[in-house]
Amino acid sequence: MRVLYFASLRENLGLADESINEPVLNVSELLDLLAERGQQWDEQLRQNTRLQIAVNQSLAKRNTSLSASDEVAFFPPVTGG
Amino acid sequence: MRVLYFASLRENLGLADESINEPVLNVSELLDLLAERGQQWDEQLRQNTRLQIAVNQSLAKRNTSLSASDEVAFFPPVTGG
Amino acid sequence: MIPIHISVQTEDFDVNAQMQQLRQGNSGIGAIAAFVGLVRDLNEGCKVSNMTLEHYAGMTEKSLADIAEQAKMRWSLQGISIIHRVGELQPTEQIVLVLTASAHRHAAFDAAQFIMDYLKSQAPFWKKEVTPDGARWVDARESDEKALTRWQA
Amino acid sequence: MIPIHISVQTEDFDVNAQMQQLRQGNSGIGAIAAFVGLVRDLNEGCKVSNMTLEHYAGMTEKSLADIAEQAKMRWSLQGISIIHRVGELQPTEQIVLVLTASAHRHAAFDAAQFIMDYLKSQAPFWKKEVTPDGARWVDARESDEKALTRWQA
Repeated sequence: MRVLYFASLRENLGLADESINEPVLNVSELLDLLAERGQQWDEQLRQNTRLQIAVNQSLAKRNTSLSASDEVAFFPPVTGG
Repeated sequence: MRVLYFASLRENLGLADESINEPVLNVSELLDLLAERGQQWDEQLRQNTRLQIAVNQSLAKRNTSLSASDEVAFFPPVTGG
Repeated sequence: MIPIHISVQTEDFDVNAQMQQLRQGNSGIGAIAAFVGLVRDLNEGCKVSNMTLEHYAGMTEKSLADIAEQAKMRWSLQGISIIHRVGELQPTEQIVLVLTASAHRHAAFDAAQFIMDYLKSQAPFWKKEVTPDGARWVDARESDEKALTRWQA
Repeated sequence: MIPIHISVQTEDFDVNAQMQQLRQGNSGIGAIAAFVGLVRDLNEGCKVSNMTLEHYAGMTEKSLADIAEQAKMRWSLQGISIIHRVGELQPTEQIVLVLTASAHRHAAFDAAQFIMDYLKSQAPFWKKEVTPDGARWVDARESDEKALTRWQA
């Protein structure tokens, strides 16, 4: 699946997008997987209580299920308008 | 004092403005005076529960006091905007 | 002192130009709410071919200035414009413009709505429509009277 | 079917032209509410020299279209336009435009406010400001989250 990072997350993780091939059942499992990369990833994503999630460009939650063709995005609270 | 009539009142009474020289203490007394002119005046003004009143270009009530130099206006509910 | 612009006029108005005038030299404005009222070609089920707006000259300007002043007291605003046309108007023509400028959107939105609600029930304008059945004075809507209650709580 | 116009763009927009487009050929519109968001030169006590608006291309359009669709379901509207700019913007520049057209004013006002409230807390745009202390991501305001509750009662 494709994973995207925006705004401060993109900057702090030093990554805008990547492909994840490991099978994960839902967003929570994807976050567990990414958190294994180190403290920065754990703090910015898994432990981040204000983390916003979109799956296939719709707002989603940690228990939203995922499949291999999904597009998942992580970002901070939005500030447009 | 100067008395003005607007919109449907102006049309139904056939008068846009006039001078009243009789002394009246408040709007109610002015309405009593005008109602003596006949049924049309009584109905359009004194008996009109939706009658709007302005004294010196500010919204007023039947108990608002009047003096000789005042400008009094009678009109139906407003419909601008 | 914030700019307050009030005008009762027969001429049409230009929304862009009015917005520009309101913003002129003020880079602290983050939000402008606007309302434009238009002549509809249908009212209460009747075709309207044109309309005449009568007003109480002098009191209209006073009344609009007073409403703007109340809005200024209630919200943190950086500018207010109210333009209301009078005379003969055709369907689709602009009748009224309200602009409110503020740092943030809620003040701008609330103030614009407050001004329209008070204008609708207190400013001395009257509409007379021409329909296929002849000319008629537009009836005041009870809902306009009720709209004020939300500001009086 | 009412016209719904959504655009995410780097170019500026013209309020008059957008209003004209929304009204085109519809003489049943009696009310247009508009909101324009502008870049302020001051935010949370800091001078802002310019700002960059990042967005999630694709999801922004989808999110705005979805918000417009919800507004259409809740109110009797005759047209909706939402334009949001992205890229680099200077103080006093226009950021966002929301237009809502209806027969009567309350639907237009409420829908415009609803759209702005949802846009502010759900559409994936992020502001980064340049201040004398360097660049910083703008913090989301808690009040924007709270603003949604009035529509969820």
